[in-house]
Amino acid sequence: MNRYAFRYSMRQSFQSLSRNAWLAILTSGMIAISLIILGGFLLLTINVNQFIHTLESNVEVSVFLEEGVNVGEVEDRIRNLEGVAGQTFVSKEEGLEDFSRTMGDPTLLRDLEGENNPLPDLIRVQVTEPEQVAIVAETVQAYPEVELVDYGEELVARLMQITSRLNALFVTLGVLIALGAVFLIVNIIRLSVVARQEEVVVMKYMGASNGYIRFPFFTEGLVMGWTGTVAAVTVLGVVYAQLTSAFRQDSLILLFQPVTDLERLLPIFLGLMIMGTLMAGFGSFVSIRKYLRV
Amino acid sequence: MNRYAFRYSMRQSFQSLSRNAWLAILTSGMIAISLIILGGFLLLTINVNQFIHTLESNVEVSVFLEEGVNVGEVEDRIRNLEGVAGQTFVSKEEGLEDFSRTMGDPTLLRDLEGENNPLPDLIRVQVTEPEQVAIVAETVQAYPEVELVDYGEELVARLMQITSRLNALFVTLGVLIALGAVFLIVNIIRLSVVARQEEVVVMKYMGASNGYIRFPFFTEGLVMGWTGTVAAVTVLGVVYAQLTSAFRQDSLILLFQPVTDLERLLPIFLGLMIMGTLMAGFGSFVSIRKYLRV
Amino acid sequence: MIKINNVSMHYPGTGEPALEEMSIELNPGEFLFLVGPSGAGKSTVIKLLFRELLPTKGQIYFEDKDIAAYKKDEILQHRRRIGMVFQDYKLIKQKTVFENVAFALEVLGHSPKEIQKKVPEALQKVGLSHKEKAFPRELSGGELQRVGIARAIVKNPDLILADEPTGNLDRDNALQLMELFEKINREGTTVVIATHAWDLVDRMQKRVVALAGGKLERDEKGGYDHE
Amino acid sequence: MIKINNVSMHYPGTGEPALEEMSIELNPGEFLFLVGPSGAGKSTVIKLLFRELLPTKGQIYFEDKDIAAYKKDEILQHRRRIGMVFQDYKLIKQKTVFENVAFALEVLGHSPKEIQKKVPEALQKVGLSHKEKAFPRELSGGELQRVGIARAIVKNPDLILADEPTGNLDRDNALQLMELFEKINREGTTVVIATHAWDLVDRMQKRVVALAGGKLERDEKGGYDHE
Ligand SMILES: Nc1ncnc2c1ncn2[C@@H]1O[C@H](COP(=O)(O)OP(=O)(O)OP(=O)(O)O)[C@@H](O)[C@H]1O
Ligand SMILES: Nc1ncnc2c1ncn2[C@@H]1O[C@H](COP(=O)(O)OP(=O)(O)OP(=O)(O)O)[C@@H](O)[C@H]1O
Ligand SMILES: [Mg+2]
Ligand SMILES: [Mg+2]
Repeated sequence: MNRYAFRYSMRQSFQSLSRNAWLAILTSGMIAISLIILGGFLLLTINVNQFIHTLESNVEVSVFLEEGVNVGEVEDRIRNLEGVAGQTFVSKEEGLEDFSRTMGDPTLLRDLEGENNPLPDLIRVQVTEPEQVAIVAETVQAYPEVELVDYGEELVARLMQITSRLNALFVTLGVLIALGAVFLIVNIIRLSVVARQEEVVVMKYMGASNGYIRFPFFTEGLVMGWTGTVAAVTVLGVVYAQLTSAFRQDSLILLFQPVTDLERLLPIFLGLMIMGTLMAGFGSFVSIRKYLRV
Repeated sequence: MNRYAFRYSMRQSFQSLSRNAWLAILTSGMIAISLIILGGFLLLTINVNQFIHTLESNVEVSVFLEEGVNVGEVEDRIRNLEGVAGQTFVSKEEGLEDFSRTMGDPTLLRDLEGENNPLPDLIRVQVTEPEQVAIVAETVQAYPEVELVDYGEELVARLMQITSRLNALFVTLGVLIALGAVFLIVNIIRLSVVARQEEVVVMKYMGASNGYIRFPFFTEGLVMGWTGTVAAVTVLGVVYAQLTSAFRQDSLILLFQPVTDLERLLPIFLGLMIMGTLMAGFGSFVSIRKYLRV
Repeated sequence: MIKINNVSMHYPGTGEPALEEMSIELNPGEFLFLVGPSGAGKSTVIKLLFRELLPTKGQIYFEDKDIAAYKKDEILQHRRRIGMVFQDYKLIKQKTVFENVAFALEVLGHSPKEIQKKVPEALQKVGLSHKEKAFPRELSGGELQRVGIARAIVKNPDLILADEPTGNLDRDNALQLMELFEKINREGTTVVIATHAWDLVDRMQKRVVALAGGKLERDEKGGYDHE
Repeated sequence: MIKINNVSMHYPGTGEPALEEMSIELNPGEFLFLVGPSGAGKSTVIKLLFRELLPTKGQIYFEDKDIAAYKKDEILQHRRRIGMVFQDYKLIKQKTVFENVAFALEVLGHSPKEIQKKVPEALQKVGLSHKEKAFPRELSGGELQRVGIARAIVKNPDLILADEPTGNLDRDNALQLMELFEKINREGTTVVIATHAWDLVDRMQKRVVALAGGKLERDEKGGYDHE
């Protein structure tokens, strides 16, 4: 290749795109759809993940205290533990009231108030990560001031198991869908190249090198992939923004807060763009291979 | 058309399929991928639905009884209510024990045993449908034997709202993915027809009617769609069977039981097959339209 | 049979019209050569008669019917009655030689038996019996051209339109095929041939319509040139 | 320049070979006509020389190198030195006439300036200056053929291989183009033309290689027929 090759190649790319406009638009559209499905699934995954995480993090550790201990001291020690998000002190009086209220009658246990109160004081500890529940419980259990620690081991274990299963399921599905999307994109491009095989053969007969022929196809693929990707990311972004704002406006649904931090969304959107663009370019590149053998 | 037309058309279809075998396989494969994504999503949807339903149905109605009433009579009346799945009687003694146990010390409230027990008797009622919770609670509240009914109104309302939102989300996504799949299938077929436009034009010049030309393309589309669909349904079926059996073997995960009744799975699989096949046939049919105008 | 009345053809987006105010009449059973330099408009006339194109001005009557006014079904009927030899062959790539020729008969609804009989006959007439099972990509230029001719004559058409049917044929083959057209013509088929084969035109001494730059230059019985 | 040594070509899946034990030698600056009936093997010879095909037997030497042993890059170099006129034109549908001709120069790395100069010159030589901006689908058969010729000559090749370059051209145009080939030949380019145009072959009195059924029949200076 010489100094004009790049110029001729670029012109060739844009000419082809505009002369095969209908095909190019169709191809971009199909790439966009493939990526929207993949991206939609990824967004769903991180939200389901977040939802389950929220559910799990809601599990509290109940720390029952020995009678007459210095509550503030215990609270200080707990506060300094790793993985503790917060704590609430529930005095034995409040505990009794709570219990009565659940029974439907605040005055139900009036006889037990004051000196007769058999309940211990209680600190409810919230943790940051579900995995911390068992660790925090064990640590606190060892404090001499603590009579007993309780956190529904069974429920946590069950939730953790469901989580890991669901995670495995979503990761598997995600990988499969991603592979499917790659297969679709590469082959959509391949079909669009089939219609132009004669062109490739003629170029080859003119003495054009494989690289010279491939380069315009590659850039065309990149452009179509890029267009489809931008369309996909735009659609996904707008729809997702609508959905999250609809969910968030509703303060009732506290448990289900959609993921909105850019830190987690950006990799998905960027990943889609890079994947769509590269796959389309790569698809063009390999698709003409078999027509180059003349 | 005359009596030989059908025969010629059928032969034409199978000839084209075998002579364009590579294209046909590619097309079927792409249709299969599209349908696997759609079908996978539908299966996910019915399982998420089932999961949430199970969660909701776990909400119990606590019926606190007046002192000294005939428990059996109340139980009988509750049993005959619509939407009641079961009930458990918890005597005041058991209630006290339960409470003590949650506090971490079965002997904690020993003083309150027997005559001093301030707790009422309790019946826990399980319902069949989450929507029944409020209705059952209201009905039972009106019984003279009942002191109070409690079921965590707020939690139920919240769950219901999440459910309806999630349902709306999944239905919307499902519809979008289905539309995407249709778009993909129709256009994949269209691309495969582009490569054969000259053939259509020549047929038209030979005086073949549109129907005569279309029929083989239509049946080819049906066959490719059918092949892709069967592949998709087989893959989905096998993978889903594996997944469900993996989940079910684990008795710990009681809350998350995958959907396995054929009544709900069959429509999905049949729907996919019909959709994939028809869309491919329809795609072929419309794709050659523009080449027929000569 | 055919009346071309003051027909002009102006391809959209081009400067001068490819055909300008041309008028000729053609009786059933006639044998007509269309001659003229490259780009003169010969193929355009053939395509107009085939109703592949519609004239931008003027009318073309086929058996006293304006073919521009044909309904969808009449277009099909029209084309079924015509045996067309395309300048660029227009064979179906995915079909063998036999299948390409057979297709013309299938469209007409002939029985498989008739097809099994007529196709080999036609191929034999153009000297391609040994290439029945070949695909177009496996044929030489002249062989492709002869498949196109076989496909046109196999259905005993009322009218043969042949656009440069001997351009890729050697002298002997070309002469034989010209004689084949003449024989078919003697059996009643009207024949219109656009050609550059001046030697054959001279030899046949038929009616010659000469075009130049889209205009009718000459219309008389005789040879390729005006003398 | 070229030595064809005992070459046979047997297309896979066919009965008889398309070319059988053919041997000829061609010196630089020669002008050769390849003649023979349809299917004789003329295009096969041209394709072998272009290295579009590899012979099943025998060798072809180009400047004393066996072209079957060419490396990838040498194949490109070989084709760049040849101006090929394909029997089926092989123009790029999506490119205009100008672009099709220009492409041959772009591949060689000519500057845009040179291209702007040489392409119109070549088109003018074949009489197609007015069709620069047309797409192949908008051209007549003879015009397509002339674009193919312009593309072959524009790059001043060392060797011209022309397969039936005048099949769709009228007598005057064909003669002009033959004279163009002769002029290019006089300037030093070796020319090989496969053709059925017996009148032109007779007129030019060059070396004629006649094939029949894949076998070399005749190789001598003179006319189309053996006298
Ligand atoms: N589809 C088209 N669009 C634009 N111009 C066209 C089209 N088809 C033909 N032409 C132009 O119309 C003129 C006549 O074309 P036509 O094909 O009728 O010529 P012809 O006499 O058959 O020539 P040849 O002997 O080379 O085949 C030519 O100049 C050609 O470029
Ligand atoms: N790709 C192929 N596969 C099989 N057979 C082929 C192939 N190409 C050519 N042939 C056969 O080889 C023989 C010679 O073909 P070739 O194209 O060389 O003939 P030709 O002399 O150029 O004829 P024409 O004057 O008709 O162009 C023919 O009988 C043809 O059918
Ligand atoms: Mg023409
Ligand atoms: Mg040939």
